[in-house]
Amino acid sequence: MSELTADNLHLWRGDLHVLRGLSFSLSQGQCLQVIGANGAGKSSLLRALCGLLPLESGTVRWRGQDARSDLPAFQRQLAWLAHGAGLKADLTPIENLRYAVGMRRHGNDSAIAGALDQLQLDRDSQRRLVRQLSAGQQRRVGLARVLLLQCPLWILDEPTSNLDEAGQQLFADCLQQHLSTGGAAIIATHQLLGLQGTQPTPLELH
Amino acid sequence: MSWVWFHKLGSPPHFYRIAGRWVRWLAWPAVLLGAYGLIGGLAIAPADYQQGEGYRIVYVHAPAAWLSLMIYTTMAVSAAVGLIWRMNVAHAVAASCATIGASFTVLALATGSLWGKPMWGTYWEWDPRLTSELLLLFLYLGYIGLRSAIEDIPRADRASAVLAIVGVVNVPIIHYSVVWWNSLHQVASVMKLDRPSMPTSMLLPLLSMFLAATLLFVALMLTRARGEVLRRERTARWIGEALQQESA
Amino acid sequence: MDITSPGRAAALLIRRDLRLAMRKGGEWLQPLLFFLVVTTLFPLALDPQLSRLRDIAPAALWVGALLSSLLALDLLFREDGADGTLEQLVLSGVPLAWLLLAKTAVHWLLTGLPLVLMAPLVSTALGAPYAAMPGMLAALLLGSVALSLVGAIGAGLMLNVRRGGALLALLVLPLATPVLIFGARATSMAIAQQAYDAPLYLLAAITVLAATLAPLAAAAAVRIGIE
Amino acid sequence: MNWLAMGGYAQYVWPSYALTLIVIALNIWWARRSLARARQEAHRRIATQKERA
Repeated sequence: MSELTADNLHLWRGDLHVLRGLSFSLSQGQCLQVIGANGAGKSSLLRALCGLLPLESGTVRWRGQDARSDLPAFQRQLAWLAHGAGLKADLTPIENLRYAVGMRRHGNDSAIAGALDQLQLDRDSQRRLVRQLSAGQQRRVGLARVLLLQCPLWILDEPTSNLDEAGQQLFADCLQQHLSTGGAAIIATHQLLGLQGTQPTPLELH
Repeated sequence: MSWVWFHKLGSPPHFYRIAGRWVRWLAWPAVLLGAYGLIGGLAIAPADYQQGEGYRIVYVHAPAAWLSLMIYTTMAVSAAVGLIWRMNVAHAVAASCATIGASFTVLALATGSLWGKPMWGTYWEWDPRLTSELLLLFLYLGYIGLRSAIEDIPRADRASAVLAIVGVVNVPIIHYSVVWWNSLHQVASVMKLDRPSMPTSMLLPLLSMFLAATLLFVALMLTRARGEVLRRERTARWIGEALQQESA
Repeated sequence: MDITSPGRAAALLIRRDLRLAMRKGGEWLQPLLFFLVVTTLFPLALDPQLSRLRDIAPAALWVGALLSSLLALDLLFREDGADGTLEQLVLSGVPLAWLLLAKTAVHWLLTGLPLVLMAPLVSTALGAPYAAMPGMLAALLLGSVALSLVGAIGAGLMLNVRRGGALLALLVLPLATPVLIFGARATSMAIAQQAYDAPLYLLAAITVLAATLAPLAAAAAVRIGIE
Repeated sequence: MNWLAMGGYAQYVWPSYALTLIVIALNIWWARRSLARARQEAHRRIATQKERA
């Protein structure tokens, strides 16, 4: 039984019909890669799946149940990484993660430091204000949040943007690990995800 | 099942046709009742023993004040229906109410102050009713302002719906705060509206003016709502036929 | 899955906002300074005679409080909306109304409370007798809470809307008039050493109503605002 | 024609009725214009959709 199914999604942005009856399903261990030209509605689709953007019509089911019937319960199952950093500029990465992850589950500082180490953010940067970090480093903090939330479903918008070569490889490993433990992911990106095992299934938006 | 009409009205093509018919059916009674009210109010009804002929302004002031409040409530209810059941037609109705309601609120304020001059000696008196009417106008302007500040129609619908609902909850609170505030400072200057006994020759024209005003509002609102429904309709084929049918 | 309870999530959010405010102190002082400036305008516009000033002291205090709380609303959601953290709050699974109540509480703590603490100084400058202080403080305390709560709805509605300071005022001020009426009335009765409990009770009723309903409306507004 | 004088209140009664007629006429004109404009927009949209389809 698939984790997430979407059928006949319709969405407009202004008078642009961005999602025209889109349907797909996503099962455990599967990664869906959303591709399409700029403005084809990739971000809108992801935000609609998260429940941030209301769909004009169509349903999203999570493990067989309509997501909208109990939206908070569904939203607790997913980790959303937007195009922007999603971090407070005047807090350090550790503080950001302590609050962001703490909202959802009892995190502790060692787990946070562990995740940041896993994403190779040096200890010194972990204590500097996010405002002083590079875009790539901020991206790694965002990815650390996704790791720490330990959710079955990842919905990521351009996760590898601003990441260097090493960063992209790190992300690929995290994604691989997530999928192998039965997680699912929907990722909007043009870059190759560099997965070893099963390749991501493309979802074309035109 | 009694809810059928509710769902049928909810479907844009059906609403577009029905509203068109209703506008024609309502226009005539509104004109007739209005004419009777005007003639009755201006000519037939006797002068008021205290205010003399000046009292005849009530035949336009009272219906306008009634409309300003009734329209805001209608707007809030249809906004709530639109928000809860996600019905575009309800949002279209709410969008159509705003400017009509604001215009009649201005009319109520203008006729109220014109009526106040002979009675109080000044054009503006911080009378509880007039002050509430002024604050109601600000609520309308806030609604219209917010709606025009958001380009995306569905989002403007939902955001202004929240404001309309918050507003309608506040209307009674604002009114009674103003009445309380006014009662402290000076003798309540009761506008000659809620008089115990009104001779029927005075009352009938007033009632027909109320009815005419309400029918006029519904006709005006439905006309605009038909347009608003078209603006919210995405790609439905029915628009094509509906427009051909009309222009044919 | 050890899910965070709403209570703990709210506490975390309050700690986060307080820490943030500590780091950007200056910004949070502006509403208080604005209040001081506005209330000093009134004597300049009238005349320095304290007995005359006493009559307009309630108006100066409360119009000043209303406008400065309006000014402070910008600090409530705008930055969180811009950097994407507001979205994360909406997705946290914790009831959004509850989180927004916590955010509004911090916002009041940083912009409403300082104003109340400054009011005795300002009101004495406007000729209010010392005996009027308790009544005035109680009214301003209740009123500023209600203003922050009602203001949060306006701030939510104005998310991602073109810079509309005046529109925010047009949305919030009509809703704030009952607070102004009862608050100013309680203050002027306190100054005149009359029994001020009637308007105070009415003001308290409005504050309680705002505390229960306003966060729900603010949550609806924010959900729409971040689309 | 002292009826026109309205017992001395003519300067208040007649302007009130005039204002009422103005507001009604304005609303009627507004409503019809907004419907007509919406129809034009709908026509244009259908035309562009036909092209694109």
